[in-house]
Amino acid sequence: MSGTLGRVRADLLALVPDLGTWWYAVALGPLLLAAVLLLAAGRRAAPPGHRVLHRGSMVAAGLSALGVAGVALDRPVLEASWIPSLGVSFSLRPDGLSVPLLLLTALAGVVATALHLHPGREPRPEPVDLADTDPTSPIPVVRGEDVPGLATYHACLLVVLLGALVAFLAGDAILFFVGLELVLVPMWVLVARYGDPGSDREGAALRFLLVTVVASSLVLLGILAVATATGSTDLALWAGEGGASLGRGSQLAVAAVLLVGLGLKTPVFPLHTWLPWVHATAPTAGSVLLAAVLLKLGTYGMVRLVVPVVPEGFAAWSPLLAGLGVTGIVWASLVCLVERDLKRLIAWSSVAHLGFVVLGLATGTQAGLQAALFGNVAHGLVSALLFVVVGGLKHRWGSADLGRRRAAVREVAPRLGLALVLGMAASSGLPGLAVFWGEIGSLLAAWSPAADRPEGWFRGFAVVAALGGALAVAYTVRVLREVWAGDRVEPRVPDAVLTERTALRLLGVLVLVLGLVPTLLLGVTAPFVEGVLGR
Amino acid sequence: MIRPALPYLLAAVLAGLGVYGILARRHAVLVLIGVELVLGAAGLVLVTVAQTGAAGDPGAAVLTLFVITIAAAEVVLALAVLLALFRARGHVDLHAELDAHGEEEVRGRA
Amino acid sequence: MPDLPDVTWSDLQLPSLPLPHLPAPDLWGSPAHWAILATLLAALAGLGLTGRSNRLAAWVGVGGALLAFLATCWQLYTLTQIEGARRGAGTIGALPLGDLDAPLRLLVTWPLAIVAVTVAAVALVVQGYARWYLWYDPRYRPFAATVSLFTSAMLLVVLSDDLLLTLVGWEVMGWCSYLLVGHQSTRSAATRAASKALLVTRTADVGFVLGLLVLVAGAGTTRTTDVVRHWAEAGPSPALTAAMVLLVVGVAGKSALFPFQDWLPDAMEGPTPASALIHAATMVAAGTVVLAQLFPLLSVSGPARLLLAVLACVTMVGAAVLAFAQGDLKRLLAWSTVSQVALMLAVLAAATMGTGPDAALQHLVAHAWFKALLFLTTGWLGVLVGGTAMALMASGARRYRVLRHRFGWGLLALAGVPPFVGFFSKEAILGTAEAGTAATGGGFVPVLVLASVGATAPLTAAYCMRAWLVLSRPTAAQGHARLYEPDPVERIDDFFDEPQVVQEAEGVERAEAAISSSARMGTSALMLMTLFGGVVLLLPVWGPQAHVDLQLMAATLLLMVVSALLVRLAAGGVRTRDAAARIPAGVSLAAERGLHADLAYRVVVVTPVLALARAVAWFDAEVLDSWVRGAGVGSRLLGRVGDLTSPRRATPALALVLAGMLALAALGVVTA
Amino acid sequence: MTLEVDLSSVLPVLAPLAAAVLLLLMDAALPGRREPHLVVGALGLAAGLVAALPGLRLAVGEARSSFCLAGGWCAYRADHLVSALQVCALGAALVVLVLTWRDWSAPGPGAGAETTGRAPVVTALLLAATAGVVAVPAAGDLGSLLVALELATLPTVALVALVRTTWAADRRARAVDGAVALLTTSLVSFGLLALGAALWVAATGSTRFDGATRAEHPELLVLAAVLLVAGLAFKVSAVPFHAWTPVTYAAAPLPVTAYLATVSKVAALGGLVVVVRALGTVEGTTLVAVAVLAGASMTVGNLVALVQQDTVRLLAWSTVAQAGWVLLPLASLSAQAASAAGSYLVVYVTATLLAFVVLAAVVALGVQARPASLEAQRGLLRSHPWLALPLMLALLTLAGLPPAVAGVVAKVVALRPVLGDETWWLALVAAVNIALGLAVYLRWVAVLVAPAPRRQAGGVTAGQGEAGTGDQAAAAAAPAGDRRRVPVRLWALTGLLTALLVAGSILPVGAL
Repeated sequence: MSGTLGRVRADLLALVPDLGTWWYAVALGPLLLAAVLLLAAGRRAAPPGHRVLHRGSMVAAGLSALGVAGVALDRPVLEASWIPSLGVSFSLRPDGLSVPLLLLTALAGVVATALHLHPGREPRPEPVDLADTDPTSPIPVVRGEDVPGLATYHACLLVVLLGALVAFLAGDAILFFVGLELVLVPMWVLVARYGDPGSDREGAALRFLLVTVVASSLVLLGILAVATATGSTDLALWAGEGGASLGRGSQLAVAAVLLVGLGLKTPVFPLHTWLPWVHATAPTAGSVLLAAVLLKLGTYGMVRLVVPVVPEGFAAWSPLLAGLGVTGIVWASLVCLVERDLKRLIAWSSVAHLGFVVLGLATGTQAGLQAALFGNVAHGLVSALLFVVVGGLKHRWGSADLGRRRAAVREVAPRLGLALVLGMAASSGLPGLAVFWGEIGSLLAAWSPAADRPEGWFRGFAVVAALGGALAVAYTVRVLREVWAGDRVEPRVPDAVLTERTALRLLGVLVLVLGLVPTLLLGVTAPFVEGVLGR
Repeated sequence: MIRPALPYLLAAVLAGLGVYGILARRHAVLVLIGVELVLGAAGLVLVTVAQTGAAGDPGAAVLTLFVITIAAAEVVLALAVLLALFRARGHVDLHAELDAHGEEEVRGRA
Repeated sequence: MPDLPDVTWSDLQLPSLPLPHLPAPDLWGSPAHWAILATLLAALAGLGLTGRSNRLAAWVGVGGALLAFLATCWQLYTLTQIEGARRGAGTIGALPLGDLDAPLRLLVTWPLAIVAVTVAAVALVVQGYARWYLWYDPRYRPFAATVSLFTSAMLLVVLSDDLLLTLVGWEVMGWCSYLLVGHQSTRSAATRAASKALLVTRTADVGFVLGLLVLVAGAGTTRTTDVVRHWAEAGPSPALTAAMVLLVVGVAGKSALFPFQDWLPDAMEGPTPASALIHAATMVAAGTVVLAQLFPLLSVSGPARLLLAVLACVTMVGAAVLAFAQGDLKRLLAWSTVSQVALMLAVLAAATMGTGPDAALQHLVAHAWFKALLFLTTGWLGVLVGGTAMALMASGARRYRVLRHRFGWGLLALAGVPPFVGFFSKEAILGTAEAGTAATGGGFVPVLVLASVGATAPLTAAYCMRAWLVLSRPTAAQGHARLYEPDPVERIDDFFDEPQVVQEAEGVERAEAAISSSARMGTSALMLMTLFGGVVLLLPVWGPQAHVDLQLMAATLLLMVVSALLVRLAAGGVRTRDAAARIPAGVSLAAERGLHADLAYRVVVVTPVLALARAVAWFDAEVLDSWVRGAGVGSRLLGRVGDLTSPRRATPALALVLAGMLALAALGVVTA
Repeated sequence: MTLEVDLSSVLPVLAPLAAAVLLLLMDAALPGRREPHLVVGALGLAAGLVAALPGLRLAVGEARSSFCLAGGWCAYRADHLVSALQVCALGAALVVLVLTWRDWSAPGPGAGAETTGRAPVVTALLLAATAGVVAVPAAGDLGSLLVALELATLPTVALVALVRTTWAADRRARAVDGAVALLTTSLVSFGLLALGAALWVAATGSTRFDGATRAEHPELLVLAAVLLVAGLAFKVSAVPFHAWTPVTYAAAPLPVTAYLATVSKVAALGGLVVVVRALGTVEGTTLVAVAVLAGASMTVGNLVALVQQDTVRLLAWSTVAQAGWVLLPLASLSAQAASAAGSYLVVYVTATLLAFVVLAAVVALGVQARPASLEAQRGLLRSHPWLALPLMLALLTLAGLPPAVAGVVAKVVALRPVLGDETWWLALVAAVNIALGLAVYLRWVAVLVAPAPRRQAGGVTAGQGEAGTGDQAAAAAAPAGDRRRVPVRLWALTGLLTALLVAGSILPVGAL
């Protein structure tokens, strides 16, 4: 059985052309090219119609997804001297840690570019009559339409993808940092210009930008401290040294700075307040990218820059980190029980999921790290799925306020309803769907953490986290009761259109597959984890 | 060979006087004189150092000449600018508002 | 009193007759794989591929269940061919979790194989029945798919040899119960009941998960057999006790033991096939299966057994009493389920390593058959008379002769009257409990269990009698009974086509009075099993067993007869022949509301949690976030101040320069 | 004692001076002409630039020196870093000259009847100041340092004051105000500088910066160093010596402002580098003063820039903040730190020049009253994308955010020495200031990308010399409403500087 599968896999792989480092051209080139073209097109007096722009950026994202797949298969290594005077090299070096995130980014890119952008309109008027059936409320447009600045919007999406891919591919700390920063400005434009006009979108965008810039500045400090200590910016070399060239004090300081910075990006509990607002304001595609890509940069940075590089410092901070992660789980889940805005609620739930990820990281065991990496990807898929659904609903409803009585989604938009149930079930940790394995793995690891971690504390954290799991089910049930179930069919909203259906199918199938066969992903990350913690 | 303490003390007094003049005087020319006093103090220190032989090279004495020359040049330019100021504003009062534009801009905002 | 002969169970057991060696076709995987995968794929296909066609969905659902049933039967045969009658199988391969071993394997042993057959059989019947029952339901497809998924999850729990897989099946069942109970999501009652079911069970599952964590962390592996071996060798320890206590809490939630009992009666809001599935073979019984798998650990940790015994006994007796007072037949059956499941768990608490847990599994099997039969028949009658309230059900068994035997045998089996299957399983339970008493020399737990089982038997008999009296009330007495002329129920022989009756002008009422041959066949099969299922319980494959104390047997039978007679007396003179009518209204009302457990849940759990949530949300918005907001505002304010105070005159600027110089000089000299 | 003179190596300084003298003579020969003088000035600067270029190829340790004594000490010593600074200064001066070309070559009132030849004077002043700037980093002893520094400072005061006679009276008065602010500060700073020099001599007993500075009294030496730094810091407009910056920047003509913001800084940094290098050879001396200056400058500068409404003032305060960044590496006295500061300065100068050039172009469009105000540039990306994009690039470079990788690398370079010796407090201050600075520049960028407002035609009201430059006054003279074109020279400069920044973003040079 497995033998035949292996043979089939081998035959398929044999079909893949061996482009070597040219895969990078396929992966990154289209994004850059299309972004530039779109920007130029947007500058023209009469920009092309939405079909052209939409298809163009979808094609670019698709091509780069192909390239990323090729990179994931071949894993070519590209080394080129970039800033000789600083010893910085332009090196792209995918490994077991980055490949899943690369694929996730490519997928998120396809999904994000596929979704239609709609001009933000004022919330639909609250129906007056008690039955809440107001036939006058217009049925919102859910197909593609011409939006001012659409070209710039797609260009920003593609640049975000480009930056994320560079960051995930980078084998050099400075290059990683450049990628990390490259995503900021386009994301800022996305939120500030295409966000929900109902809320203060400039404010949200500025908040996002400043918080993340403070974060990346701290990351830069940490990177430079390690770079000056080791005399190199090669990440592989850092991981190899394992902090040998830093004293304990320096390790503590560097780990603290890096963890605070990356914790802001992830976000970890007390530093999370920017996330719900930005998520609630950003356009749907922006939320998808934010949840599936940008937040991943934070966790990826922790695994890349902290765990192997300053192990002693990380071990020293990990109890605090785990405590904050667990607090975040319960905290966010509790807020979800009373949150009024659906999109904010989903954002909160991702704070909870990332709490599990951080908990797994902090345990310092292979099981914990595996679970964290799995949970990372799983959260990316699930929250992308949920944001596609919820963003669509918000556009259809005119607002995501749960306080207003609406038509039951199961009645009027069964496809969206199914996707919503799937996503919420997954996000509440239903086994057989992706998130479960990350969460249970984190719990298992937290119950028996690494030798240098305080076992008692971590067991307490595990108990609290388990309670958080129950709370997750509670808010899931709440959402389904208020949005999905019910007998009202007015005001009517259209069901998912083709692009949404495609995106939801893609994400849903992946959530299911990863949930049923977690070894697919765990097998990819296992060698890396072995290499990091096997020592 | 005189003791260096006295000249240093005198230099300190000069510098202090100069600073006082700079801070206390409204009239630009008097402020200018304050600056000259400070420069004088510097020159005095230099000469003293040169004389007490603390310096191995004659540079110290030469430096004094440099300072004096530059001070002269400065005074020329300063007087020219002050003349222009007097033409433009009718006074050479350094307590006067220099940045009215910015002031009203700030007021307009606040 | 004459000295009765001492009969041991093995005396009753059938001789193991040698089976012929069939040529086994070389299939991929093991029957366990087939059973689980068939239903799982049926679920996925039912959701994904059937498009809008109910017919295709029905084929898929029933086909999956049928395949699973055949696979489990085949599995029985393979077990007879294997030495030691244990068959393991891998699934998706071990999880690479570093030093933590997670093989994710399956394992089949005899008792569990029989349980699996039962589950598959009940699922098959339910699928066929649902096709008829939900004929006009626009949401039949998701329902069928969910039932398939539910079956698959239960089979996984039964066959898993890995605590993680057990957890998977366990949680999936919880979610499926949510979807099934809330099937009619337009009715707020259904949605509420579904949410309640999921929340209560999931809350209790926290204990389950933590228990698993402790076990796994101690053993370093998630493989059940290794976990059991490790802890059994380690002997009793605080960690083991804690783990088992937590597990018991989780089981109590799923199996609706006190104090989690209240979700189960509410779950009656779901369609009857769903209730049959949930109550008979799957969810509520899962706890029994898991504890049976971990029995060696349970038996050595006293506190866990004590907890389990107390909860189970309280629930057993209390639920039986409440069942008697219900005004709705479905709710009566629901409470009886609570009571019967508590019975299974109680015997687990009472059993010793000597007797083994098999009595619980036997009762599980028996209960699956007669309870499924009762539910399906009740649903059938409910469709006919338009409701399941006792008043509507009155004299149903008289009006529709076809239901008479189904109800009668089911209730007899439930009451445990020989020769019905319930009798054997209850005897096994009594024997096991008594053996436990003997083994522990009158330990508290077995005695408690024995006593409460003894007390439950007559109570069960009582409410069965009550139900039967109401159902079989003569119709001639009532005028309104003339509305329904007792004509024979028509049959639909076309299996999957819409009944012809619908096109006739008779209207929906008569059409619904018809039942498809498949559903009828299924109930008939169940009926037969309630009668002859005792044979299965007497197969020689069940583990070590206890003596059968004939005195005890006689005593219980006597008690049952007495209570039945009492009920008959009480029923006399009541128009509906409903003995419960003697109960004061207040009491029966409270009983129907489950003694207001809802209120307790709300006060104890819901309200505090929500209050905490509001507090947290406020704190987050007003305190945590204020720092970030303050940073923005503060920097602008500082900037404004700096702008206003930056010198615009020459002299202040010079003063600033000199002051700065002084400060720097001082700093420099100090730090030099 | 013999003094060996190597003219070729001094040429970067001599060429501008010679040009200045030449064009003064020309003015005497043929008065009333303007273009030739400017051409000569430009040629002089170009010659100096070309002469400084070979210094870039110097390896570590070797230098082009002149006025050397037998002992090996030289009064003029230009190594790789110094040559780079010289190239930067000369190039920037050249850019400024081209920027101000039309202003200076324009006739006075009565169309050329202006008898006082302004063009030769200002050009000569520009050349002289540039020569001073070029000489400062190469200074080998206190004397040449002081002379070069004042040569670099005093002409700029005159440049600020000498505005066109065609401007409105109050506008010219404001220019004089700006000159006074600069003058007074520079006078006092020179006083401090002289005192510092005296104390230095008293402490070390020598006026020369030959490799081995011996200190009999370290405290005295540090005090002297602090005074020298304080004297130099006003020129880099570091807090608290910055008070003149907003006043003068807002008052001076735009090109002169650009000159002050770029070329003068080179002189200041050059002086600081000289002092720091001299101190670096002394054991156990630290300059916390520089660290404090850096931290204070970037914080105050960014905070105040956050609330500015006028782009020129915003740039003024941003130069204050950037001064902090330039000083940042110097907090750790080392050769690496000096070159790091130099590298950051180069990037800063390029970006700031680009910003000023685009600003000049916008002003030249003169579509609104006070075109230098932030509001006037709303929606520039829509109306003039090819002006807005370079401006955005420049601002992002200053903010240090991709896609302007050059800025990121500059920040990296500037931060490295600080983290090298792990002065975390300063590093954290810098980190916070990255965010603050981003807020500052993105405020501007946001205005640029924002949808354009309704343009009221004829928003230009003549005569009120509100706006910052002479071009604006000329714009006021133009009939209202017509879209005037951006001069070709501005396009050329924009293209050149943008190309530099883009190249630096694709292949960053890193540290010099």
